[in-house]
Amino acid sequence: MIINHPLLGPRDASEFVYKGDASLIERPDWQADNAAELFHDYLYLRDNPAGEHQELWYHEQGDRSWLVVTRNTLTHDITNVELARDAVLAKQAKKSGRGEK
Amino acid sequence: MKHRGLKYSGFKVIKEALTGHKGWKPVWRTPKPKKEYDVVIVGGGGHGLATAYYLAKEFGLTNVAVLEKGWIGSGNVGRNTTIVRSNYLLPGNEPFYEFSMKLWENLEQDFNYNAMVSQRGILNLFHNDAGRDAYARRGNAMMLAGADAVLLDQDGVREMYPCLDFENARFPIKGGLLQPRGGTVRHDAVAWGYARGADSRGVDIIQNCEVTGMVIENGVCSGVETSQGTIKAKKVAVCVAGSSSRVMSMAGMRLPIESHVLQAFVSEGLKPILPGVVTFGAGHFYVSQSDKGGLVFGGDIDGYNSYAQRGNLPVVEDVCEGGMALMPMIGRARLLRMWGGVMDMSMDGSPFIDKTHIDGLYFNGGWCYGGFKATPASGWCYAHLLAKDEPHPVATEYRLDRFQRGAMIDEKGMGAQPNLH
Amino acid sequence: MSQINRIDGGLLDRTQKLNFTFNGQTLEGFAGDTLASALLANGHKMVGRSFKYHRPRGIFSAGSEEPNALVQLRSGAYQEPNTRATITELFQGLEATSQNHRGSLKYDFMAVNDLFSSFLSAGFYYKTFMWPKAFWEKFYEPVIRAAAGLGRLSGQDDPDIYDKSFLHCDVLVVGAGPSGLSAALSAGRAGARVILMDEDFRMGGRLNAETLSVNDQSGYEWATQAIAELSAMDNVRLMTRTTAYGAYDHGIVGALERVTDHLVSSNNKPRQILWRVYTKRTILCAGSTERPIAFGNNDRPGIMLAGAVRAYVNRWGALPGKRVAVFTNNDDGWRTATDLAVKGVEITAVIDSRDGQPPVAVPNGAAVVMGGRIVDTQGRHGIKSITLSNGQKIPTDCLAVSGGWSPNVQLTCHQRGRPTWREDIAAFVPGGELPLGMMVAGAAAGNLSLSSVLQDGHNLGNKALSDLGFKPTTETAAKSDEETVGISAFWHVKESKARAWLDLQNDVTVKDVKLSHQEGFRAVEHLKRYTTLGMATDQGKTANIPALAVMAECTGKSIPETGTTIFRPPYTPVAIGALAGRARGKDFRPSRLTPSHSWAEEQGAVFVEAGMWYRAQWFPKAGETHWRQSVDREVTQTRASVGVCDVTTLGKIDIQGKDAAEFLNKVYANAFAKLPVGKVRYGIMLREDGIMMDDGTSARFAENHFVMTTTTANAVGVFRHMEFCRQCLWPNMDVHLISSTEQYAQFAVAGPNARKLLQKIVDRNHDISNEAFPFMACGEVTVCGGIPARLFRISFSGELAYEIAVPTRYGDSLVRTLMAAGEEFDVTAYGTEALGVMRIEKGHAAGNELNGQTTAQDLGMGRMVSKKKDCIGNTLSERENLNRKDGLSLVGFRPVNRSDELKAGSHFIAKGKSAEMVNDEGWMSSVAYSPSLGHSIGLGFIKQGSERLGEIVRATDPIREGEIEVEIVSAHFIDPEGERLRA
Amino acid sequence: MPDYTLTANTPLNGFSRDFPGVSINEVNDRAIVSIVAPRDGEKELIKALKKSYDIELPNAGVLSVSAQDNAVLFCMAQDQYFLMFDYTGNTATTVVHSYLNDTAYLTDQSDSYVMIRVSGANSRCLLERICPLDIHPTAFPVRAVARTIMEHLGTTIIHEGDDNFLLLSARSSAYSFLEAIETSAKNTS
Repeated sequence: MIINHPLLGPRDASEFVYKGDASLIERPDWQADNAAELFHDYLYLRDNPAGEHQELWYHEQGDRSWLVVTRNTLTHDITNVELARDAVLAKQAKKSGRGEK
Repeated sequence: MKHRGLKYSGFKVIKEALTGHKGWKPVWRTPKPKKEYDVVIVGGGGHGLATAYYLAKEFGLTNVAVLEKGWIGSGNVGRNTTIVRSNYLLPGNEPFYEFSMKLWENLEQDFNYNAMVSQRGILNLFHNDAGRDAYARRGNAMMLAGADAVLLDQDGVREMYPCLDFENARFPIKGGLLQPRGGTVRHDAVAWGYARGADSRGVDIIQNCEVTGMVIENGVCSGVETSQGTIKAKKVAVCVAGSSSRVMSMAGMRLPIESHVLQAFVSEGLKPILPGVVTFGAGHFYVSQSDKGGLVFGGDIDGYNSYAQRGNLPVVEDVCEGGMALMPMIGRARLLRMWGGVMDMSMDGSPFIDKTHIDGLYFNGGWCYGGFKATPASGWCYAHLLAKDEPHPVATEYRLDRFQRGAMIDEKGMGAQPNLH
Repeated sequence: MSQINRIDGGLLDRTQKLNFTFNGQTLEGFAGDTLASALLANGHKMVGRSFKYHRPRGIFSAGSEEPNALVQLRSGAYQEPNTRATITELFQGLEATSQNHRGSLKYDFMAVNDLFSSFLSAGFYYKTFMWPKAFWEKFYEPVIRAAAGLGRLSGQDDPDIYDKSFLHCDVLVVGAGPSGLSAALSAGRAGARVILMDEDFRMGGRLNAETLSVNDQSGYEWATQAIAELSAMDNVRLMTRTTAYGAYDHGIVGALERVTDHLVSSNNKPRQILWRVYTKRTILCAGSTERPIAFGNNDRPGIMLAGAVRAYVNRWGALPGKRVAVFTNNDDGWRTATDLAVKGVEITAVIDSRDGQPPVAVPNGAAVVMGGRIVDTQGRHGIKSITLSNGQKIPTDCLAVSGGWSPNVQLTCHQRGRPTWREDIAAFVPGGELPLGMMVAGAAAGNLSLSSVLQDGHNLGNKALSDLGFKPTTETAAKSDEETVGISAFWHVKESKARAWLDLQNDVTVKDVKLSHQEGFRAVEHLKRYTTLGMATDQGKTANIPALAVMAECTGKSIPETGTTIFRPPYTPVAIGALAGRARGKDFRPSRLTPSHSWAEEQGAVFVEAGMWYRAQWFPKAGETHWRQSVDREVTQTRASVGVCDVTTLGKIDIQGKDAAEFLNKVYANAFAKLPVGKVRYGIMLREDGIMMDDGTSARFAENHFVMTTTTANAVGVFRHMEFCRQCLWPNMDVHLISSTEQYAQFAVAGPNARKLLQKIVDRNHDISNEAFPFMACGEVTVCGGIPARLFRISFSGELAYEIAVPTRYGDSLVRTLMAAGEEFDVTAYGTEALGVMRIEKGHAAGNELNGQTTAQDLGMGRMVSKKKDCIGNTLSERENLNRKDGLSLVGFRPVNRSDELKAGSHFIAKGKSAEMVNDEGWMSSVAYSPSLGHSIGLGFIKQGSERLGEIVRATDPIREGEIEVEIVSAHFIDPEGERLRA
Repeated sequence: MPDYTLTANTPLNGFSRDFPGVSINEVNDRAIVSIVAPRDGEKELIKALKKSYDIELPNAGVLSVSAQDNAVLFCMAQDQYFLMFDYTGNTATTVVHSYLNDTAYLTDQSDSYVMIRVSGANSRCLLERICPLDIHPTAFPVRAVARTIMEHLGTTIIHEGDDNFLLLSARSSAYSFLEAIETSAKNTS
């Protein structure tokens, strides 16, 4: 497979290490009342779709960035790649934006 | 229930040969689905067919249908490296796999079909003291559970497999854990044998019947929607490893499972050179030689979620690198065919056989890449659960809620990272 | 008599005679021959035996689809089983032997199987061999196994070397026949980076075997010209003897180049190279494969594909027979008759299954039977005659059969492509979703006439160019006369009573397919698995479609409704050695060497692999004959005075930033935020599931600067995890990570004289006295006159100990200096064994305890897990099963009988309980002989261990037939108060 | 005079060997310092780099080149740069700190790598065997830089000049890395 790194261009997937579903970037609040349940669902439950999947890849043999890759698990087609940090910051901005309203 | 099918025997083969093979009947019927069954098993793979067989044979439940989306045996029972073994470590696992091993040992006489159960031994190599200690711990656990295990030193390994690289290896072989009763089984025949045994006891095996939805009302599951219409059932037993998440999502469930691709490989046919199964711990490689002469081998999963039933080159190379590091005599053997299967990789590497929170809906899955050797026990224990609504004594730990309780069964100690199990 | 069947013509170099042997008989051929063409030229028809019935087998095809002519090539360790004679280039001294027979090729004892063939029907073995039960493994299976397989591996290490490589291009053209050459020409002329590869040793494809003309010259002359033009282009790379064997995700193609297989010896160069091709566009020009027609006894030597017969005559000047008959269902079969007749070969008959008129002029003297059927053939070791359905018998020594051509769609199916049926050519053509960037041209796409093939290749070359933004040139495609390609599907002769073969190698006949249908194995995959159809070394290239047609007939469905089997890589088999490349022996994986490696080697150290690292395990001294002597001495000397150990392999992570302390507070389970500058703290790191991930220390060198150490085994994983935390969980923190594992050589200096030793090399302006530099202090110092160093007062051994780090370039020098400076203290170097002994004596957990299954609580460090802060793993570490009252805990063990040896891996059973799993209470994780205590000691996990100190339990070890009584004791065998390390 | 002195060695003891069409040489006169701007401190760093080295922060994949100490600057991670320059002393960070002051977090990496220069007409052919990246001049021109994996080893490749590549890989596996290169040279010559 080839992952089109947003900064470095297309790179062979063998430079990367796979982690799993990109929802792992959304770690629950440890002080929530149902923190135990939230952490269980966060760590263990997966949508595991047959189709488009957002997932985390780490460019270990490259620039050490964590990426959120949108890849189809049936065809392996990759339709989007972004830096995980950007994805997290965007989610945070969205959340705090909503919070203000 | 009486066996109403044709009895197979050497005599029968000779008789048919002399009369033009006109007497052979279809190994299973092609029935139309009834409106309702006591149990509908979703998934006509090894585990589903075994479940049907034991439901009929051991628990007297014959108003049973097995629904298969494609052709029976098209799942992982039809695409694996045929290894059977019970060399597990943890108390949640070892008794179950040893139960399975014992069922394998009597399977052919039991279902009157030669699945070529061949106990040629499985040898796991170790390369350092820590590896030896870990295998001693495991071997002892196996023996405490009534299984067989032998700890070999380097000479012991050399005697069995003189053609391994002992002299020049990057990771020298120091010894191995041998389970003499481990071995291989002709995988397709397992599906066909169970299908034949179940069919002859009245189970309806329905191919080309895809489940498209679950009939669930008020927390009770009462049947399935299929490409051949709605089929009612007192109990719906899902058994579709590889597609578990897809099917259970029809019941609104998320599972502690990811689907990954595991590749397997076979070489051209060769005269016998490997007596048993060998696994190479320092690389990612395990191998056996089939009765037809092909070297059947594999390694790690590709490592990313996939439903594609095909893998990529890096893992092919990685596996062959392990092969050449272990046994440099295979360099001139040619790889004939490679394929991929979709694995239910669970969050601790161990499976599930459990009721769900929906009444009447049962789940069996999460076998990672070890489902084949579990086939008989999985079928038996699932049948036990379906028939009696309580888990079989050797399968009490395979619960869906074990992560909530912190009761993981993590043989490899990799944590909630399915691609590492 | 040599080369009795050699005729004029062909693309051979007749000035180069080559001698070779077949089954020990010396024969002669020419450069340009394949083994098959040379065998035919020498009149050899029978070259092997079939898999199951051991029927005589000859040469069937002229290419990689060959199911029959498999030989054992070369000898000794170079022996290469199952080699296709049809693609083996002849070389001087080539040795080939036939395979799969007992006795001679001609008189094979196993041929008795053929007499019992009716008992050996499809799947017969599933129905028998079950009684008595023990007989399967003891008798039946060994017999079956001994008979199985074809060729033989030597059992010796493969003496050749292999290599792998990467290629990048704009356009990859697979196949250098007419369409491939056209495609490469149009893409190459426009300046794209083009790779053209072909499995043959001569490019040109069918043009080399046909008499058709292109641009008013002979086909192969045009091909030669095209190849010359292409090889003059800098942007085009031509690769012969190279098979594109697999299409992988995102346009990656795997290819195998056979570099030296056509040479007597590899001469220390790689025998084969595995190429990974990264291409933007692939134009598949893989041509098509002719398929046979099934009829009675259609497997005899001398029965060949019609296209192969004329290839041998046209390209190789080798006559497959002197009196040739043709059986065809299409116009192409007639070309064999015509071409051979031109060469003066006698054509005895042309049997065309179609009714009507012959499509071309009938060769002189040939009987023509339109609407004809062959029902049987005769000839024990080679065909002698054929019998037609009307009873007519026609003598012939070669029967050329054509059942039409199947496009080579394999690569299009390696991903999601599923071929579609084209009734007009009675064949599957590429369909469905092709691999990324792949286009198919020529015969592979179902264009079967030469003129259309040339045009198609040209067009797709241009299409690739415009896709990629290149401007095509104005050149046009090469031209050829339009030939006729009519076909009417005809698969097997129903009138045949005798067995009619579909899969020649695996002996699958029409009857087997019918039986498979009768027994319910009707899905294509069931058919394949039940009969073994298409599972031979040729993967059914010539067999699958006719078999599918027979099944379709049985079910009353059409061929496309019946389906097609899925083609999987590789296109043709690939040597495992090539897929492994260089990775074997010591080169299997890279080696990491510690800075003291050369020095340790000089000391005669014994090394052990620790992951990729080689570490000194112990340092034998003169007179020490057993490893225990060395290790005991190293421990004793260290505890008595001072020892030095290379600990460079521990992971080191440089952590900087304003939020570095807070970051550590989140990744470690214990508190770190308030660690003072100049201090080190032991830290435990959990996974998010609450299980121990790693332990180590972190030293605070400045307010915003920490240096973390990890275990050797987890160095990479911990770094990756921390980058995940930093980038994905807390991206707003000012914290930065960089590995400095390689930057520093680090040595533990341990023992009562450690300080004294260090004081000799640490520059005097740095006070390292106990007061100025107490236990758990850290700081930057200089050594040996200004060399920068880092000093940590930490102890794994339990002794007064330091770790000192210098830039790696000084590592070798530092160990020599420490040993020299320590001479007065009788310093010893110690290896990983002594390190292990001392940590067990001290009760420190290591890899055997941190095995991914244990919690901080199990390790006796539960209270370190902070509940007052957010850190990885603390929430889920609170789950009930991880906090059971009867949970495991790490304790020490000693043998009740002190002379007993403890064994790691033993399980604990309470006294009086039986040794079975329900009574299993835990296991021994690490053991050592303690020279300090004079007996064996161990660490292990046992239920409620910390509450059971003093209790005696059984350590049972059935796998080594041992069981001893052990006492549960504190894990701190040495200096439980920790006085030594604070000294 | 201290009682003891330490002598430095290089990862490959100054290895140098010629093959037909290609030379393989260890490089050991360059220091490497990792430079990271504190969060929100990039502007200051850019200013300091401009002032001292007259150099820009490079985009990923290309070198910035300075006349000062023959320094080159390239991006190793999202916000992390390597400054490589002529220096053989022990305190490379001190040198860089004297230019950049506290505008960046500095980490000495000089001893972390083996540096091997592969040069000559056959160098691309050699590298094709182990380098998965497209290093054709159209795709990887002079001054291009990338980190990738070669024979299981993380490697940074810098296109220094025509047919001239500098490779950086971990110091501890220097001999394995050298073997990968030498084997490639043997197999392609």
